[in-house]
Amino acid sequence: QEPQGLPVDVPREEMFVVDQIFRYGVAGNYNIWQTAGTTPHRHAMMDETLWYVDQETGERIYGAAISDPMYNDDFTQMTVELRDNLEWSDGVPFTAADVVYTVETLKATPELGQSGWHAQFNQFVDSVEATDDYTVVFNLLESNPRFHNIFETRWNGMYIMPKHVVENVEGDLGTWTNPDPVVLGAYLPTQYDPNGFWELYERRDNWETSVAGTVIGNPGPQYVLTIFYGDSSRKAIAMSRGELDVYFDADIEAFETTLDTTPTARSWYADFPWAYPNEVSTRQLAFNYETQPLFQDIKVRWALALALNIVELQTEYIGGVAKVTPLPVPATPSLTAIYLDPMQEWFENLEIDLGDGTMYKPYDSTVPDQIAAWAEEQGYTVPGEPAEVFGPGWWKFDPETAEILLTNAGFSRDGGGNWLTPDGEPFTIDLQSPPDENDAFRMANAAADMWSDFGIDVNLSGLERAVWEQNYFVGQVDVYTPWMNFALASGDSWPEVRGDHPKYYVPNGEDVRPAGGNAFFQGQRLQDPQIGEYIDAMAAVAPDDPANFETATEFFKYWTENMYAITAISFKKFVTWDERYWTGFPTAENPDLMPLYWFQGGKFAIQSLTPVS
Amino acid sequence: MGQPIIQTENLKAYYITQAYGVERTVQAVDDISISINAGEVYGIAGESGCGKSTLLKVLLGSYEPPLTVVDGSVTYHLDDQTIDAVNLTPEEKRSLRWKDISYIPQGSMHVLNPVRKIRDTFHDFISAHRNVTRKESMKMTSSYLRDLGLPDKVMGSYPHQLSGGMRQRVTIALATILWPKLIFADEPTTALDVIVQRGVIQMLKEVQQREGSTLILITHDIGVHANLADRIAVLYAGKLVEEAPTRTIINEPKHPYTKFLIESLPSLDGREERSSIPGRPPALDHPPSGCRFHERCPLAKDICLTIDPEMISVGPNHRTACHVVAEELSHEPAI
Amino acid sequence: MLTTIRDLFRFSPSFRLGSIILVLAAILVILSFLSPYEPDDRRAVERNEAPSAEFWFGTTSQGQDVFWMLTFAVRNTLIVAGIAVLIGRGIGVILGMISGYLGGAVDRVLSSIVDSFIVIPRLPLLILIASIMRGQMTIVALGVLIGILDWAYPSKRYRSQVLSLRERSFTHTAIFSGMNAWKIVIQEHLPFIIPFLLADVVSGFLFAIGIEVTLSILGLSDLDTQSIGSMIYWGNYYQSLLTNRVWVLIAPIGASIVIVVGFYLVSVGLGDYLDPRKRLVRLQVKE
Amino acid sequence: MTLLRQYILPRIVQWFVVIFVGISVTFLIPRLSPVNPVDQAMGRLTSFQTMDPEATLQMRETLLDLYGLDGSIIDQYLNFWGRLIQGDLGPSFQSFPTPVTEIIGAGIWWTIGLLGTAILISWVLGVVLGSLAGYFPQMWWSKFLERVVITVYPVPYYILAFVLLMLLTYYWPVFPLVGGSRGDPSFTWEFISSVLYFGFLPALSLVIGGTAFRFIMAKALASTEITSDYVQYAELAAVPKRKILFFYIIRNTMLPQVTDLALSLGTIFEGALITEVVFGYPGVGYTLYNAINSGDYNIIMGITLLSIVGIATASLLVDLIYPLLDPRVRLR
Amino acid sequence: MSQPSKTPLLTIQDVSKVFQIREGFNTREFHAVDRASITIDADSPKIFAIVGESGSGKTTLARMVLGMETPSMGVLQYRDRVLAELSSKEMKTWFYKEVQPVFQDPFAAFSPLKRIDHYLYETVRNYKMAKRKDADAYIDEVLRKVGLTLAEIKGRYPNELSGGQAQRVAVARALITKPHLIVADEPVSMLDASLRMSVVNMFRKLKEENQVSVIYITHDLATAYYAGDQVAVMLRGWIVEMGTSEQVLGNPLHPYTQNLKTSIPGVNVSDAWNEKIDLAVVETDEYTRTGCKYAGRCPFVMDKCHNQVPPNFVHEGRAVKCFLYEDPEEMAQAAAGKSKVAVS
Ligand SMILES: Nc1ncnc2c1ncn2[C@@H]1O[C@H](COP(=O)(O)OP(=O)(O)OP(=O)(O)O)[C@@H](O)[C@H]1O
Ligand SMILES: Nc1ncnc2c1ncn2[C@@H]1O[C@H](COP(=O)(O)OP(=O)(O)OP(=O)(O)O)[C@@H](O)[C@H]1O
Ligand SMILES: [Mg+2]
Ligand SMILES: [Mg+2]
Repeated sequence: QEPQGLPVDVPREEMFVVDQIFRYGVAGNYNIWQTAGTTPHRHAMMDETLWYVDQETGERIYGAAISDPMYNDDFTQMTVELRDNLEWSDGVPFTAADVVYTVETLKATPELGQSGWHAQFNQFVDSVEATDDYTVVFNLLESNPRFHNIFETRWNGMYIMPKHVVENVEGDLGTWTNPDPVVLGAYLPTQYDPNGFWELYERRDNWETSVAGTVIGNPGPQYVLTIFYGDSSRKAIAMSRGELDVYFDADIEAFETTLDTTPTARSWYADFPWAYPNEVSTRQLAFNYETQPLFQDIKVRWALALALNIVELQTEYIGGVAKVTPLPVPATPSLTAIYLDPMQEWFENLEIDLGDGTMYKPYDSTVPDQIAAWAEEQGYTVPGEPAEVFGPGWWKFDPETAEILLTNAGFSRDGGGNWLTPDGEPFTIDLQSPPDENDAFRMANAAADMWSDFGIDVNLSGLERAVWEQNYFVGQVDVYTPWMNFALASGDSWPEVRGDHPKYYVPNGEDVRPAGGNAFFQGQRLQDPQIGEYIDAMAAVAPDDPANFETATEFFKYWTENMYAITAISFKKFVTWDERYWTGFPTAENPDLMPLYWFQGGKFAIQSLTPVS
Repeated sequence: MGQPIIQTENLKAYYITQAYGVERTVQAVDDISISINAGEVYGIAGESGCGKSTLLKVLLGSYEPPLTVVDGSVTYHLDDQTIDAVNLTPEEKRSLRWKDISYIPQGSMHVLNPVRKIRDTFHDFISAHRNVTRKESMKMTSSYLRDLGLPDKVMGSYPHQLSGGMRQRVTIALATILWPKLIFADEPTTALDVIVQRGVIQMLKEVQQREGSTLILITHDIGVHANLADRIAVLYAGKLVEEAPTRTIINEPKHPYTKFLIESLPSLDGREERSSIPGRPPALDHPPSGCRFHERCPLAKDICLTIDPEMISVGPNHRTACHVVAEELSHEPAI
Repeated sequence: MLTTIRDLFRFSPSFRLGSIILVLAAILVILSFLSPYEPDDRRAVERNEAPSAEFWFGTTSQGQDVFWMLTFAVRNTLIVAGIAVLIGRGIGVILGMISGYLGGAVDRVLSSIVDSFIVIPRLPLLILIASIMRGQMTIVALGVLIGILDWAYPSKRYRSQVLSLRERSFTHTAIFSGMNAWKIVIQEHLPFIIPFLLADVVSGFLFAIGIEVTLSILGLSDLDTQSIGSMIYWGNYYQSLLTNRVWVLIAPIGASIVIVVGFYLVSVGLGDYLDPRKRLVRLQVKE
Repeated sequence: MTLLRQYILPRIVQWFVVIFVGISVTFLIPRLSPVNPVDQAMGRLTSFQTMDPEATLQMRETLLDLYGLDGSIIDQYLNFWGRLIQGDLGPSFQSFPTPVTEIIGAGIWWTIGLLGTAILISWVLGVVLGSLAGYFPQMWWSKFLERVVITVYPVPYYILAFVLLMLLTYYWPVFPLVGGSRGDPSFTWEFISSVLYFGFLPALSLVIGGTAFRFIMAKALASTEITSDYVQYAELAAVPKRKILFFYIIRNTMLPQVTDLALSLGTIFEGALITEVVFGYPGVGYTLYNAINSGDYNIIMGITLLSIVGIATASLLVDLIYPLLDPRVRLR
Repeated sequence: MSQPSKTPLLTIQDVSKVFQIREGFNTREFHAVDRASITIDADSPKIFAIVGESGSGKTTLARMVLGMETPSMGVLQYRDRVLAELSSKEMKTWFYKEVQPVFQDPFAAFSPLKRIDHYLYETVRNYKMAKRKDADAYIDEVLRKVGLTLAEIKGRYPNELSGGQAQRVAVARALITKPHLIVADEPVSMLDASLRMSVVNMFRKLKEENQVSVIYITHDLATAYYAGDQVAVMLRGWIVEMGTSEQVLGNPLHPYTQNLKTSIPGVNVSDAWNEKIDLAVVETDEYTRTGCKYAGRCPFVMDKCHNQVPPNFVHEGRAVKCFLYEDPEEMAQAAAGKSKVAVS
């Protein structure tokens, strides 16, 4: 059955069709150093940086570099050694001159504003030089043990320019569109839809001299088509028609439909709980401390946490497919090892003051077992230890204790059982969540239902993404559902939490974005100097210094005791693929690579594919 | 004068309507028997609303519910054939129309398609009945129009570009271009000014005389009848009240209603006060009993209130339906 | 009045069917006040139940009874459409008639305003305004917004109607009877406009319901208030088509169609009644 | 001459006024939006890293400058007209620095092609079927058609489109899900047939909706038209029905409908926003939708401007050509 | 011929109305009324008939008299006031009270959706002709003047009345304000012959009994002669002959008037009917003709008729616009006058 609906004329069995996660606003512009150049997929297919971090393991994969970053003692100089066997797609060898040229060009050209590299190079880099063809030395303006983060990919890392091409560009680099890209990645764009619905890549002839080619050693598909179908139902339909090999994420209904209609389709696990659970991020119910000053009382925050039934939330609302986590750190294998496992005992012993001197242990380590029991009841098999599959544990569902906490905070119930604030007003919470962010919205639904059951008047609004953002940017919300992440896959916390520093505080009513910092966090309008101290302490040490992890752990404990935001679950992604035409995509049985193919590091997953026939 | 070409026997045609539960029967043509001869001009006169148009619709065989023929018959005698005009099939109508029977309507402004040139309208009408090319129909049209004294310019004009008189004459030409034997004209001159009216009457006469067609002419204007008609029938409230040759009607009307009609005609002969008919015509859904004119008749007697007068002959070719006349007649010695 | 309705009911099949539909809609609206559930209750009943004697229209994956949801949805959608139609036709009739009757400079000014309005693309503008107002978009605001954007075309139509009515002799009779412009427009001309108004009200309803649905689908209206649009939005959101729970979508879609058809039929019946001899035929054809 | 002075000139002046007002309104409205393209871009550029306040401020300045959003609204407005007169619609914000003209250019032909064809087809179909139904109101097929239309007409367009999409891409997967064509544009049968194939579903949805609307209008007009004296007279004279239908009924009901046609062709530029979003069709409607969501004023302005000029010009043309279409028109 | 003792009731002085017609992309100007002058004096009520074939500008003239149309040139004066100078308030409170219309089609003159008495009550109320409670009596009184009673028409819709009745109501409505001038534009042309006389008779009666002057517009010479004291004959905007009705219609001078007269379809058929008559093909062609507008179909046409506009000659006590009645003396005067006019 030759699929009819694909927009390109390429043999289907030579082409891997990828769900393009959004429609490109600008097509055919390959100058991705420009401000508007954010292009998932493209950077994975075409671009190269120095290092990749595996989301699963937290391990570093060498990209264009062949060494770790080497710092001098006071972190004012960083040296990198590069691979010597790489070529650009036009056959010109890749050398240190390319890296030096890229850094200098970005530093000099404000119009090339992608990811703030221009700003950061100007802040940190004094000079950069190639000491030989394959060694680059960065001389920094100030001590910075994490300078290499610019070149180390979680989502993206600084894209290296082909010096021999860019230096010959006439005119303004800010408006140059790089019409015939020369790339270091394994794929070259050959056709695109001027309207941004799809883009076709062809593997370059000398793919073996690309990073992914070198690392994986497998040719991968001859063609890769990225195509934007729209919402999850349409992706599910496309896959059932054999016109889509992998999609990014879907709601559980669409995913189940895919399983029903496409026998060859699967996700990370071959069976329940299917979804890839290890993307490095978590979901919160975040308080805005200024629209609702009552949240400033820790008892209120804990009461709200204890009024949530995490098991029901994770099963009934999320379908049992995500890991629970009590920290704003996801329960990925590497981060579990670094933080969650070592803190297990602390969790178990954590006691909180109910406000009347009574101490209470809120932690419940049986949560994963309860979820596993539910799964079995549904007829699913749990693939492994419950704690491995469903996360470490969470807070007890304990409305009675929550009741005590609220009462001690001065709240009371009216005749109908509804909570009144200490002022005697009904306790209402304006909870906002964007429906297009599936897990967040369902989590919000669960919270709304459970808090309502508990007697709080919760007003849940499902808002279109841009509005929802706008509302918490300026502080028109009581509780919102951001996704926060307090540690990189490597375990280093500072790059993720630096924006939570109180110096970025913006009062309610003002837009948080112009202030810099981390908008998700700033929306809380939290200004705790203690947090600033932890962050400053982390900044001073190298990311792999044990002191770094210790400080981070202390910070997480402090954060947790205070219940500054309720973290519920880790990210999960129904990255779903169809094995009709291609196999070799990473799976739970074959977890060496992460499947997040739209990240810059997704190139490795694509490179590992082999045709079925 | 020739053979009868169209005849009705006790024709009754009623409008039977039903709207929102109210049923209404309008006895617009009630028990009319007439016989029209080939080659004559037969005038039908009467006040507004007395059923002239209705009679004509039935004679023409062009009516739809709510108008229904409840009784009586209409017969054509065409080419030695006798045709029942009440029960014609659409195909039969189609084949009779324009070739044998034609119709000149009132209100020429609205009868001509406003967005079609005159010559195209002619072509539409001709080609519907004759197998002609456009060229042939053009030729026919222009020679016919020339014969009738209409300028060539007319052919390429749109209706609105013509003066009212021209339009009416074009319409007559359109109705008669295929030389029908029977021409019906319903108020062809009403609301036209006198000069145009004269032109139209002249033209009708010409068309009628050319091929000796039969013309059935409806108008409430006795003056027009006087100039055209050979015989006149006077209707009142759905009934035939008098019928006679034109001269006879004008010079010696018998029925009081006819007398009124003739007398009320103003002229340039004098300015002395002229009377008009008192009262107004009755509504035909509940017509008065007896003689329908009795309410307005100065001579009305008791018998008129109850008994419907019969048609009686009062002279050669002269019939009328009036108790008073009948009574007078019965007192006079028979001729 | 009452006899008119009775007669219409008896003798106009379209009015009969239409009014039965509208009465059913009205009953739904009234029922919404008697609903056993709050409009925003979730998990109130079994989830994903197909229609049955207990759940007439089935239940959603959120555990809502579709029937009772529909009562709220119909009520709110009718409020949106009602406000929109009232405002849109109100402005349209008043401006159109004034502009047509007074003519001259007033007409020129009003006509250029109308023309400028007609030229502005409506749907994009609505989406734009809705996206500006997102978050604050209540059903009343939505109704007002739709109404404000949907008067220019009707107004143009009414203007041309009045222009032709103004030339008819009875208008002159009215003028010489000493009536002022306002009286003439209201007493003499408005009755002729009413059949058009009726038809226009139907298309206004159609437009408003369509926009309500469209904005909901695009996520730009108040998704937390039950309405036909938001029911469809959530039905889609929870993939009721893919997962074969079509009843969740059929209820609101069916309701919107049936209600508009109801209005249409009633307007046809009323129009026929108001215009038994199709007098308006002449009115429209005249140059 | 008097015609020029009394009729054509005022109409052209009105054309300018209407366009000026329309454009000014659409200039202003997006600027009331809290969605600010600069902050939007900032959010996008910094979403994966934290930047220092100084760096952030500097970036903001750069962006304001690049986007031409510095200065007061009045300055921006004057600038805008200055550029517009030179045919410059500025760069897109979302896709900086791609010029808006280029982005619109990429979608406009798809939209024109899709809507143009759909509008024409549905207009012809609607007029012919509607007039037929109005001419033969008693026929079974006429009643049947009317019932179908009355049922289809009130279906909100989105629903119609969505149901068609589900039916013909999922339950019975015969049409493509997304896109406008296959392969590189060329004058080959392959490419052209792919355009037809990809455009079929969206066009079908538009044709169904459009035909229903036009059918109702045409039927109403035709049923008044058949009571006109000239139709009745032609009927009486047994002029063939076909001729009466086309040259008497349709020809006379044409005028208002031609006006409608011209106006709906004028609205082409705003694109069939919903159609394109539902069917993933690569036209300007979709572009406009994205632009509205991301606060990309320049694109919004560009498309509305085209649309305004399109509608205004269409109605200007209709007014000017009217006398050619209707021999009766007289000047007041 | 007579010296009015006071200001005339109505003075129409050199009044013209110019219309533009559009033909494709061209426009053409024509004078629907072309320098018409009429004076109706106020001594005693008169019926002033204006006759002429269709499209001769009668209605346009009437509309100007009624203030429904403003003249392009010339002056209209009612009593001592120039119409153009009246404020719209004066129009309403004074002029409309003095001058009232009767329209051609009695059914079109009333909204089919309104009861016919509605207009009567409105007129009474708006001109404050009677107190509210006296309105019925007042209306009944006026209706009786036209041979109707309130009881007969109250609550009826126009289509429930006969044409004659409806037209009587129209006249009654006009009489409510006690006007001094009624402008009746073809009040009988839509009525059938048997009703015509009743309406025309009514005008005669009103003139006598209510001291109302009537401008009676018609193309029907017989009723004009019957009812009119004075007659003006219009041809394509011109007044071609004007005088007492005995003079003008009894013994028409202008070939056009003669044509009109012979065209009356009398009971006694005249010989003239055997002559073919010419009709204008396109009426605006005659309007824009240079020279005499009748030249195209005049049996007595002379060369100069084609390029010279005939002046008004006074002949046998009336004005005639035709070169047949030219006398040398007057011609000299006219020539002088014409050269002035020709500048325009
Ligand atoms: N379609 C109809 N439905 C009901 N009654 C009708 C209809 N048409 C005519 N009538 C009634 O039938 C009667 C006769 O009408 P008809 O048109 O034949 O009169 P007429 O003599 O031609 O009058 P006119 O001189 O006004 O044309 C009138 O009372 C009229 O009201
Ligand atoms: N508003 C107008 N615009 C253009 N032309 C007009 C207008 N009103 C009247 N005319 C033209 O002016 C001429 C005189 O018209 P008018 O109605 O005064 O004639 P009339 O003598 O009353 O004719 P009838 O006997 O047909 O009523 C006609 O050719 C008419 O078409
Ligand atoms: Mg008749
Ligand atoms: Mg007139």
